[in-house]
Formats: sequence, structure tokens, C-alpha cells
Amino acid sequence: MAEAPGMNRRALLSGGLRGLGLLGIGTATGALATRDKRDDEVWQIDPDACIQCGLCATECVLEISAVKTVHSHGMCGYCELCTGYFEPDPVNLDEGAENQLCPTGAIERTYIEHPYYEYRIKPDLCVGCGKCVKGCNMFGNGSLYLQVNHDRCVDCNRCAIATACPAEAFRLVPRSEPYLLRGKEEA
Amino acid sequence: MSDPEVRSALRVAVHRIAIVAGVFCAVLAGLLWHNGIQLHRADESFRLVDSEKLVGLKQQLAADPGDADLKDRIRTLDQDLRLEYFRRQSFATRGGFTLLGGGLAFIVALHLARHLRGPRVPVFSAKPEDRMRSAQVAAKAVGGTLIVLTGLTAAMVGGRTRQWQAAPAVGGDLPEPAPTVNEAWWPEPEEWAAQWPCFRGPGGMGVATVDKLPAGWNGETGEGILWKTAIPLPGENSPVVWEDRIYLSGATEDERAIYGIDATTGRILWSAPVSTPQGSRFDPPAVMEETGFAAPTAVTDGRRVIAIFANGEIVGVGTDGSPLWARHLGEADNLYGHANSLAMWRDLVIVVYDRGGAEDGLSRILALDAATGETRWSTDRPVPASWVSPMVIEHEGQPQILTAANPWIIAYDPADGSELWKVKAMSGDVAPSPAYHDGVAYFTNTGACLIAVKVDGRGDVTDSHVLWKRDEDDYPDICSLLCDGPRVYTVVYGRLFAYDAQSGDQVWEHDLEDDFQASPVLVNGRLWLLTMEGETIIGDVDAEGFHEVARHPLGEEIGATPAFGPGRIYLRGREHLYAIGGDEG
Amino acid sequence: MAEQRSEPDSGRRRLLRATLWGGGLAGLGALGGIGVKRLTQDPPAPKRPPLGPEFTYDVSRFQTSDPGLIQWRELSRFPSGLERPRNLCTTPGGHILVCGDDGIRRFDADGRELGFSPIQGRVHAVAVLPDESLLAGLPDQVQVIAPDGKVRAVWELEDVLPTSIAVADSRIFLADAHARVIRVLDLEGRPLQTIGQRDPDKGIEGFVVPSPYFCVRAAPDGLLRIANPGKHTIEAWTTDGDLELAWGRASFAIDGFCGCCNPVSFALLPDGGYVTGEKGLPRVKTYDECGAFTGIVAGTESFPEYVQATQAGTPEAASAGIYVVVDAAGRVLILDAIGGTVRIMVRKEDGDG
Amino acid sequence: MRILLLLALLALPALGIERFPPPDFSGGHQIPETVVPASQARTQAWIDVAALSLGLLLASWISLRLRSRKGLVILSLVALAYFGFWRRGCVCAIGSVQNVALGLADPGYAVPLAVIAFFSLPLLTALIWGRSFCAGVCPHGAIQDLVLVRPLKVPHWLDQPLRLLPWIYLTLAVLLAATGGMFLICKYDPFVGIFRMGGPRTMLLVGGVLLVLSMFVGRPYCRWLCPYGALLGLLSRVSRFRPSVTPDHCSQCRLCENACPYGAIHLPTRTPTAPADDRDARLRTLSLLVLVPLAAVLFGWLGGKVGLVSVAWHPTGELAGQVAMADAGTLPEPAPDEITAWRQSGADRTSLNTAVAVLEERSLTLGRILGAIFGVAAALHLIRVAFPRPTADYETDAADCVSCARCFSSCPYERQRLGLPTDIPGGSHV
Repeated sequence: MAEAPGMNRRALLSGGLRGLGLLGIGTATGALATRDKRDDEVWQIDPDACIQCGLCATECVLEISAVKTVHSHGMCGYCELCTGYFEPDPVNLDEGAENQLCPTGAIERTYIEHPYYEYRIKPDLCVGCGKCVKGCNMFGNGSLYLQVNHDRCVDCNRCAIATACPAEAFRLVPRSEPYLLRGKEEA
Repeated sequence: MSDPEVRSALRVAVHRIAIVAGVFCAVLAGLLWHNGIQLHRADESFRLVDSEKLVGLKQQLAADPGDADLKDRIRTLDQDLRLEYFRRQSFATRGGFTLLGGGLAFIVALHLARHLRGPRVPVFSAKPEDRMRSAQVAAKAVGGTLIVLTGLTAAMVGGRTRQWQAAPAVGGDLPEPAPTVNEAWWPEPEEWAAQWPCFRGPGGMGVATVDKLPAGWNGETGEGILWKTAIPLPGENSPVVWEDRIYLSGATEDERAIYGIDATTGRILWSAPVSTPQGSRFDPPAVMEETGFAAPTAVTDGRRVIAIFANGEIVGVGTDGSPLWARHLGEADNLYGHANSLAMWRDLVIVVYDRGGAEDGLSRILALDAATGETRWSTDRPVPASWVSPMVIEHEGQPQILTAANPWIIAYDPADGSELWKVKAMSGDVAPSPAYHDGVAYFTNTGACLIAVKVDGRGDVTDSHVLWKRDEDDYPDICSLLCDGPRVYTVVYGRLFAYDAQSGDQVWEHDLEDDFQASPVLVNGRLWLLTMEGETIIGDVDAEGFHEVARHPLGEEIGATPAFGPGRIYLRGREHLYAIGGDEG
Repeated sequence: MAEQRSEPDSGRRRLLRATLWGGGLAGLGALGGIGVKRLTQDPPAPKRPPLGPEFTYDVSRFQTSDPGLIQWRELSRFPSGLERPRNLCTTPGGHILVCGDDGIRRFDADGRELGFSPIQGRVHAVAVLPDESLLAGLPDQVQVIAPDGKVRAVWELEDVLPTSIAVADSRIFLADAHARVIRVLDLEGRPLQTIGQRDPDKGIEGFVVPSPYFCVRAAPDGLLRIANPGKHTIEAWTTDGDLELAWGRASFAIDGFCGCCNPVSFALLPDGGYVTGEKGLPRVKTYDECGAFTGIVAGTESFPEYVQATQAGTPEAASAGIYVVVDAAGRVLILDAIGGTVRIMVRKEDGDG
Repeated sequence: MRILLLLALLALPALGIERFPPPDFSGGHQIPETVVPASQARTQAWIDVAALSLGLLLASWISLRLRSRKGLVILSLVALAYFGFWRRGCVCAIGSVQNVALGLADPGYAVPLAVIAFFSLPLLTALIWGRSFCAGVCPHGAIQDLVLVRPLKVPHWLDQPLRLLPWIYLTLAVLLAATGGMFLICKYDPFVGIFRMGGPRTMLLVGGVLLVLSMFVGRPYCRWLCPYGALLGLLSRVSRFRPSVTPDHCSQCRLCENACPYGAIHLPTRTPTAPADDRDARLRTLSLLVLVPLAAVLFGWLGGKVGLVSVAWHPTGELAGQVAMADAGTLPEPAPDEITAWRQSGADRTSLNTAVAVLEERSLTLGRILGAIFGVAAALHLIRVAFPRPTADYETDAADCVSCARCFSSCPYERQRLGLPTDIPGGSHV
């Protein structure tokens, strides 16, 4: 095949541009890769910033949100009348559906001793609406709060809930410590 | 495989598989879509499938807590809803996998069918020479797209306002302040007239029109009071109102502040503390207790609020309380405390700053730029300290600032501060503010006179333009004049006088036996008089006299003239600001 | 052959192609339209898929109170001047003391500030000794501040969170929310006894204090009144540690104590009745000496900042109380820990005074 | 234990929740610990990077050396299964553009190493072997490629303008990502919902529609939307090696003419012996000199405007807008949660205004730069379309070819090489 006169020039130009491209990618990669903070990060909710708007239940890319209520038992008052468990002004202080706050029945209430009751979250049933959290924060001491459960979280590059979160309560935390738990000291 | 008949039969089979798989996928996708709608509703809200019913039943139970049957129904429904919810959730998950499998089968079958049909016959639609032609067409298309795109984007971007900057960006928080702030800007006359921007309302006339006046109020029982807010610092100044904001100031010997109050809730939205380095150099001025440190009423034009204090500090703040400018006009020298309220003409703040004695040469009138506080003009006044608030009127196209002091009544041109006309008539410590109606301005002061001056003169018009003058009665020492057209009213030591506006003859007098400090106002044609004890006396006035209609107590002393907003009355008591209004709506 | 095969194809193919192109272009157009609409929307509408009613915690029906029950009016209010106010008390001289994270501020009866004692740490409670010294309750210690403002003594107490202090009969009663007992000290800080320790033999169940709100008052009748917030009661105890009587019920209704632990604070009126302060649904109410509800001093609607904070569910809200005291003139003083102000409330009928 | 608790009490920030001991249970009840599920292993990221590297090498080898469509189909299936359905579409090279943009613009943001690898490795590969990432590694490409059963030819005049879209998308995505606004590509990814089998229903619908379209139109997302594809195409134009239709030499039999479903095979413009047209080359140079700077300036200006407008899509800008509306009283009640949260956090207007001002400044500058870059890219595209490089043979387009290996089997020399029968029906030109 006859060599066109432009072919050499073309190859040279192509080679030069290729070198430029390599240089560009290399510079960008190098600049980014040499940053100090190297730990892998995951999304988590700062419970102190959360305002329980309910978007965690609706904005997650998963059908049932990865955000669920977490209970710091060490902070809990073990109240008989738990405002995170009972509807405001419950008819009776028993486990009947008419008294329960949680729409999916995800809180389990067990009697410990008079007058203390223990409350546990069943993660399978929790959908992360934050209703109990609001009840607990409004009247109680905030031992219930929302967290991204990392067995379910798919680690989206930019968390869809974080994008929607009005309180900007989502932030990146190291994968080695993926939760922002309250009252950890007591445990 | 090579046998064409087998091949053809296989093809048909595979085709059918593809059709079945395709239909299956389509149906399943539809079901999943429907399921998703059931889970999330068409409005994208997140709820159990039939939650309203459950919530309704719970409410019913709250009303009748003993109904065991109702409890059972709630429990059953609750369980049904939960089961339904999680059933649908798991259907969504399992359905997703099934759809994936179905889709896979569909695609595989289609590929197989194509493969069984054998390679397609190449159709050589294009000829080599077509390439250049198609390239030209494509280039035109690309170019055209780019042009259309540019135009569309430019149109889209150009039409948008940067709405996040609609916030009053005053105070230089933004490097690029909204351009309107520094430009000459002022509200249209009808905008002024619709607000209560300064002492005694639009034009300083003391005339208000309020729709939906409340039937009455009582500050002690709370009747008719929409809200009541404690004002942290005391002040005799009246509130000014612009749309849904109320502004007023308060001060003590060493603290000064302007407040922005939400007209709906009465919440103090912001409080802008006032302090200038110059102001703090001087000792606090000596003032009379009744005057206080914040007697002059502020002004606002809806974008900025300007207030002056007894120590000579004058500041402008944005409607969000952000500081715009602050100045000190020189140490006050005033027997009772500075009390001349501010006025505004266009974007100028009119300040009468009379100090000391006539021979001290300290008194002047200034016009400050409302946006920057810079002095636009300043004119010396040959008068001692006075307490009259300036009033801006317009007569035959000529705006005038009316002022009164001992002994000169002077009208200035607000454009440049030049004197238009003056009358030598006053004496004593002049305090009541003037009234104006149809080319005639009325001035008064206790121990001096009540005088009507035609405002179309120029120069010293003492001998030429005085319509009438009388000096035989008692005249007010604080309460401003009010003119409703036919009559001019004065409030003197608990008595109300009416004079004929054209002749100056006294028409009648009415004894009220109350003390007054606030200026009378005319509301929807009725005269309102506010006693020091906080009672508002409302009456009709005609040629015959004053016919009292109602008295509404506030339960708190009143020294300030009321302000008005749409359907609202704002009364400033000694400690609180009250909003009075009829039913909301 | 090529012509033959392509002939029957072409009609179908053309149709298919036309359909696809039409559909594709329409889809693109629709997408573009949506995009343009989104871009030109001014302002971008906030899109919030709302939670259904059963997923929303709603107490709005309890947030307004019957105006007919409001028997008090606000005389005035003044800012506490503290970053994080936590409690208040009155002195025999008629002054008002407000304590918090910066220290103790002293105001006169009208709310004019008179002085400030800075204290490092969170002052949860403040009280006045007979000699006019102040007691400041901090986690694990009580500071005694002489009238001249100097710290006279610091009593170290292990594991004590004093949330309220009462002084009577030369004894100091310290409500310890940590151990959930009342600690009795002498005037020098020496422990004398504890009241309310769980004792099944004596039938004492102990106080249920799920959060740091635990209020004690010394009544003129010689008994102590102690709030048992977890049980929603106010109890009368002898100073020797015997429970005499208790009243109160849990309810969001106006005559009960709402939430999981209320009242967080209470005070005794000159007529023997009670004023109670509740958190969560901020409200201040009065009860007669038998515990029957008599009226409202300030309803939930009069604490807008507090309600806003609890609506947002922030931790500040979860740990902010509504504290009440009654001064010598019978006025009720309310400290709203979120609004940061002290309100002076008087009865409506004797309002003019 | 007590001491520990005490220390914890003292160490707390003043505003935090009051730490408070739980009740002492006389029955000796043990308070359960708060259980939270563990996070995925960190090694996962490295497995991903290894799989990516291996995939890239394999794809390059299969497409350039093995020249096997079957091999690529298998590789695509594996990639789709692993990166798509198993890893659920995240981490992904397309989205990594945004992380890199944000990382370059914001020194405080550390891009995870795996994401850097996902950004740079396919680009490097493109420089050497062309777009083998698209051919066999990218799950987005694979899912579209695999469902393509009946390709229709998209006319050149439609295909070429549409190929501007990826550049627009890329420009907007980088602008929004670099200012910290949002990750546009992730938010509006059509296929990730399918990989996760869930997500916003509108995006699932878009994904479904695109998939159905992909059955008839080759890789619509890759060609007309994919922002990363724009970068890959740019780099592969100067790649060292790239697929050629024929393994030998082109006899211009035209058999490959319709083999490419992506419109990436160019017809020859002249006979092998005819000399190149100098006039065209001159025109081309001239338009390069005129058009490129002009477009850079025009779109730079326009980009600045778009940058300013984009502030409204930024959370900060949105909040500031809502605050402004609240001030103006035009905000519909009830107030959005943003306003509630902002008021709750102290409602600091000054810092909000400052943040918006800084954001505006950055968006303006960045918008201008990106606009200019877009202008250059668009002008180059236009010139390339208007003045096709004169070729004598059937050639793959340097930028648009995704190395799918479909065309190889249509070349009689390739069939000869593989020892297959060359008598293709209708192949009368051989």
C-alpha cells in the first residue's frame, strides 16, 4: 500500500497527542492519589443533624431503604410509656395495634421489671420513616435514631438520600467505623 | 441443523418462545409497575396501602377509648395492611428477578431466531461517492444543532433571575450586591401611600384608611389583640410598617437597637444593635424621661430602615437587619432630648437636627442618601433646638419640606435644600408637627399661635401668605395638628378644639378630661385620640362637635402615635407592641 | 435473489423503521421538554414525596389549648443571657437567678440584670442558702458561692447529677437524677441520708427518672414535694423518707402530664396549689393542692421556638426543659430553655398591678 | 465502669444529648448492646479494580488479537453479571468522572483509590487499544449490546448531531459535580435501577425504554448520552492500536458496509490511486483556525451564564432561593424541610450569603472554562463531520468504534483466516 505523504506527519501528531493524553491522565491520577485522606468511606447519618423528615424512607435507591432505626439501649430510659413506641396519647399502655406508633410493627416491647420495659428494633420490618425517632426526640432523650445499615447499603457513589436530605445530615465516614452511634461510651 | 426443514421448524419454535417470553415480560412489567404504584401511590407518597382507613379508625378510638370492637377492627386492619405491604415488597423483589429471567429468555430466543434465519443479505444502499454528500448534510445538521442549542440555552439562561439573590442582599454580604441597592431607587408614590412608612403615615398626614376595622379590643382581656410582643428597649417612637414587617427602635442611655418584627406573628425577627465609634465618644445626652433616647420615629422605604437616636447616631439597616451604614451627626444639645422624626423624599432621608440656641449656629436640616448615608445636601437653620417632625408635601408639582422652630417656619426644596419660603411666627420650644391640606399648611405651638400659611409663596412671606393667625387660645405642646379638610384640630390638655380651616374661627371645643401625648389620627374619617392611660377614644367629627363612638382600653400606657397596616392597628405601649385586628383572613 | 428477498422485507421494515423513529423522536422530544421545563422552572419547586399519615408523628392536635382555660397573662419577659439556660430560682430578696452552662445570672424582679457569676461547667440547679450564699449544682459537685461572688466551698459528690435543690430546716435536699434519689445534706455539705431509695420491704419503688429532669421543692407544710417524671406524678414525702401521697396521671390531654417523663419542673403556689412545667409539649399549668387541674398558665402555642425545635427533632430539643418557679409575689416565672427567656406571668384578674 | 462513664460525661460537648445512665435493674437485667450490621469488606474495592484491569486486558486481547465476537459476548455477559448485577452498578467508570472533577476542584475531597483506578484505567486502555472498555467491561455497554437483535441504520445526519449530547452532558455533570452540587450522572443513570432492581420509577421507566430501543438501535446510551464515552472516544482517536475490519488488506468488497450497528465504519472517499484533495485539507485547516477559537469564546460566555444558573440546582443555592422566597413571603406553606433545618441550625444568613457568593464565583469561572472546552470539542466534531479524512479503504471510525468485533466476520479475508466458507449469500462482489 502506497504511503500517503501525510501519513508520517499524522502518525507523529497522533503519537504526540497520545503522549499528551497520557500525561494528562497521569497528572490527574497522581494529584488525586497522593491526597492524605486515604481511607475508604461510606455514607452515614449524623443523628444530631437529622430532622426526621421521612425522606430516608422514600429516597433510597433500594425498594426498602437501607436506613433503619437504631436503638442505643444504654441511653434508653426503659420507660413504661415510651413515646417512640406508643401513639401520642395511647388508649392503653399495651402492645395492641391501636396503641403502637410504628406502622410496620418493627418495635418489640418486652417487660423487664416494674416499671421498666425494653424496646428493640426489628430491622427486617423497619422502613426508616423515622416516626419513632421523632417521638423519642420530642419527649424522650433521643436513644432512638436513624442510621444507614451497611449490610443493605449499596454504597452509591453519591447517596440518593444524601442528595435529598434537607438537613445535610448525611456525611462520609471511614468504612472501618461506619456508624455514628449515640451513647457509645456506656456500652 | 443443516436440514432446512428442521431449521425452519426450530425457527418457528424459537419465535414462539420469544413471543411468549416477550408477552410474559410485558405483563410482568405492568404488574410490577402497578405494584409500585400501590406501594408508593401516584403522588409518590409513601404509605401503607389503605392507611387513611387505619388512621381514621384510630381517631375514632381516641374519641371512644372503651370500644373493644373498634380495637379489634384496628388490629385486624393493621395486620392486613402490614402483611399486604410486605407482600408487595417481596413481590417487587421476586418479580424483579423473574422479569430479569424472562427478559433473558426473550433476548436469547430472539438472537437464536435471527441466527437460525441465517445471515442477512447485505443491502448496499450507499455508494462510495455518497459519503461526501452525507458528510455535508451531517455537517449542516451538526452546525444547525449547535446554533439552535446556543439560541435555546441563551434564551433559557437569559430569562432566569437569580432568585437566590432576591434576599435583601444589603450590607455587602455578597461581593456583588444586588445592583438596585446602590442605584437611585425609591418607591412609587402609590407604594408610599399604601404603606405606613414614617411618623403619622404616608406624607405625615395622620390619615389612615383601614379595611376590616376590628369591632373593638381590650388589652387586659386580650380581646381583639392578635399578638403582643415585649420590646426589649424603651422608646417613644411610633412603629412604621412596610408590608408584613414592622420596624421600630428602642434605646436606653447606653444601648440602642432597631427591631424588625413579623406582622403575622409579632415575633422579633431581628434586632440590629446600634453603635458608632463617634457616638460612643460622647457622654450620653441628658434627656427628659418622657422623651427618652429613642423618641424620633424611623422611616422605611421597604428596602431599608433608617432610625435616629437621641445621641445623634443615625443608622440605616436592610429589612433583614443587616447594617447598611451608620453615622453620627454631632453631639446632641437638646433640652428635652432629640425628638424630630425622620421623613423621606425619594431616596433621601430628611433629618431636622436642631441643637442648642439660635446663636450657636448648630441647627441644620440634612438630606442623607438612604442607601449609603452620605449627605446629599445640608442647610443651616437660624433656629434653636426644636422638636417638630418635618413633613414632605407637594404643591403644584413643587415638593416642599415643612419645618417649624422658634421663630421661623421654613419650607425647603427637598431636591437641593434651598429655602422656598419662611414665616416668622413661632416662639418657645416648638414641638407639635404641622398639618397640611390643599395648599395651606398649619402650624402651632403652645404659647405662640395657630397659623395657616399658603405654601405658594417664595422668600419671607410673613406679610403676604399668612391666611390667618390666631393667638388667643391655648395651643398644644406635644400633640400634632390634624386637618381633615374643613377643620383643623388641636388637642390641648385634655380638650379637643376644632377651627375652621379657611377662616381660623373656632368651631367648637370638646372636653375629654384625659391626658394626651400621642398625635390624633383620622381613621376612615373618624377621629382617634389615644390617652396616656392607653385608651383609644374614637369619635365622629362634624361641624357640630365631637361625638364619641367608642373607647378601647389597652391596659398599658401609650405615648406613641399608632401605625396601621392592612386590617391592622399597631399600638406601642410603654413596654409592648400590640397588633390589633379583626378576624384573620 | 437479493432483490427477491429484500422485496417482501422492505414494506415491513419501512413500517418498523418509521414506528421506531417516530417513537424515538417523540421520546427524545418529551425528555427534552421535561429537561427544559425543569431548567426554566423558577424557582425550582421543592419536591417532597410526603409520608403517608401513618408514617408521620403528629401531635398538632395537642399543640393548641383552650383559651378559656388560660388564666394567666404574660407581664413581661427577659432574655436569660445564657447560652444554655438550665434552671432558675428566686431569692428571699425577690431576685431571680438563672443558671446554665456559663454560670449564674442574677436579675431583679422586673428582669433587669444585676450580676453574673461565671462558673466552669454545666450548672443544672441553683438555690439560695439562708445566709444568702448560692448553691450551684453541677455534675458530681455542688459549689457554694458567697454573696460577694467568690466560691466559698466545693462539695465533691461522686456520681451525682443535681437537677434541683431545695433548702429547708437547715437541710439541703438535692434531687440526684443520676442515682434517682433525694440526697439530704447539712448546710456544710455533709450527707445525712437519702430519700426514695428503692426498698421493696418498705414498698418504695423508687423514682423513675429517664432523663435529667428531677425536681424537688420544700413545702410550707414541712413535707417535700418531689416530681416522679417517669410515673407522671408529684409525690409528697416526709423529710425522713416516707411517701405520704402522690397525684398525677399520664395523658396528652391538658389535665395530664404528657410524654414519657413529665413534669420536668414544678413549684408551689401561695395557696398550696402547684404550677407544673412540661417538656416535649411545652406547657405550664396549675393544679390545686389535691392535684386537680385548675388552669393553664402558658399553653404550647405560646412557645413557638420550642415547638419549632422539637418539630425538627434536634438534640437540643431533646434535652431542653420548661422550668417554673413562683416568686414571693405569687408570680410564675417560666424559663424556656430553647427560647432562652424568662417570662413573668401574673393572673389575669390581678393584672393591673 | 463508673469512672469510664464519668469520663464520658465530662468529655461531652455542651450541646450534645445529655448522657444519662440507664436504670439499675434489681433483677440484674443486662442491657443489650446496640447491634449494627457490619459494612462490606474493604477488599471488595480491590477485587473490583483487579476485575476491571483483567477485563480491560481481556477485552483488548479478544477484540484486537483474537478478533472473536463470541469471546466478547462471553466477556460482556460476565462483566454485566459482575459489575452490573452483582456490584449493582457502583463503582462505575462513567460516574467516576464526577468524583475526579470534584476531587480536582475541591482539595478537601479525597477520591477513593478504586474510583481513581476506575476513572483512569479505561482511559489509558483507550490510548493504547481503543475503546475495549466499552466492548467488554462496561455493564452499561454490555446490557445494550447484548439486547441488540435487529439493528437499524441511523442516518448520518441524525447520528452526528446527537453525538454532541454526551459533551453537553459531560460539561453539565462536571460543572455540577465540581461545585459540589450533585452527581448528575448518578442521579439520572438509566440502567443502575435495572442492576439494583429498584429505584425511582421514572428512571426505571427510562431504563426500560432505552433497553427496548437498544434492541433496534445500537447502544443509544453509549452513542448519544454517555459522558465517559465522549472522553474515551476522544482518547481513542489517537490510540496506538485499534480494530480494523480486515486482518489483511481491503479489497473494497463492501461486505462490511452494513456490518456495524453503530455507524462506525466509514466508506472510502476515493479510489486508492487518486491523490488527496488539497483544497479540502486547506479548508479544513482554515476552519480549524477560525471555528475553534470562535466556538471557545462563544460557548465560554454561554457556559458562564449556565454556571450562574446552575447555582439554583445546588443545595446551597436552592436553600438561599428558598430563604429569599421566605423573606419575600412567596414561599408556599408549610415551609420546606430545608428551611426548617436551616432555621434550626441557627439561620445564619451571612454565612449562607457568603457561601452562595463563593459558589456563584466558582460556578461562573468553571462554567466559562467548561463552556470553552465544550466549544472546542463541538467545533472539532463539526469539522470532523464536515471534512472527513480522505480514506481509500473501509475503515473503523477512530472515535466511534466500540470494538464490538461484529464487523470482522463479514470480511472475506477474516473468514479465510479463520478457515470459514467465504461464499456469503449475496456476496457477489468477491
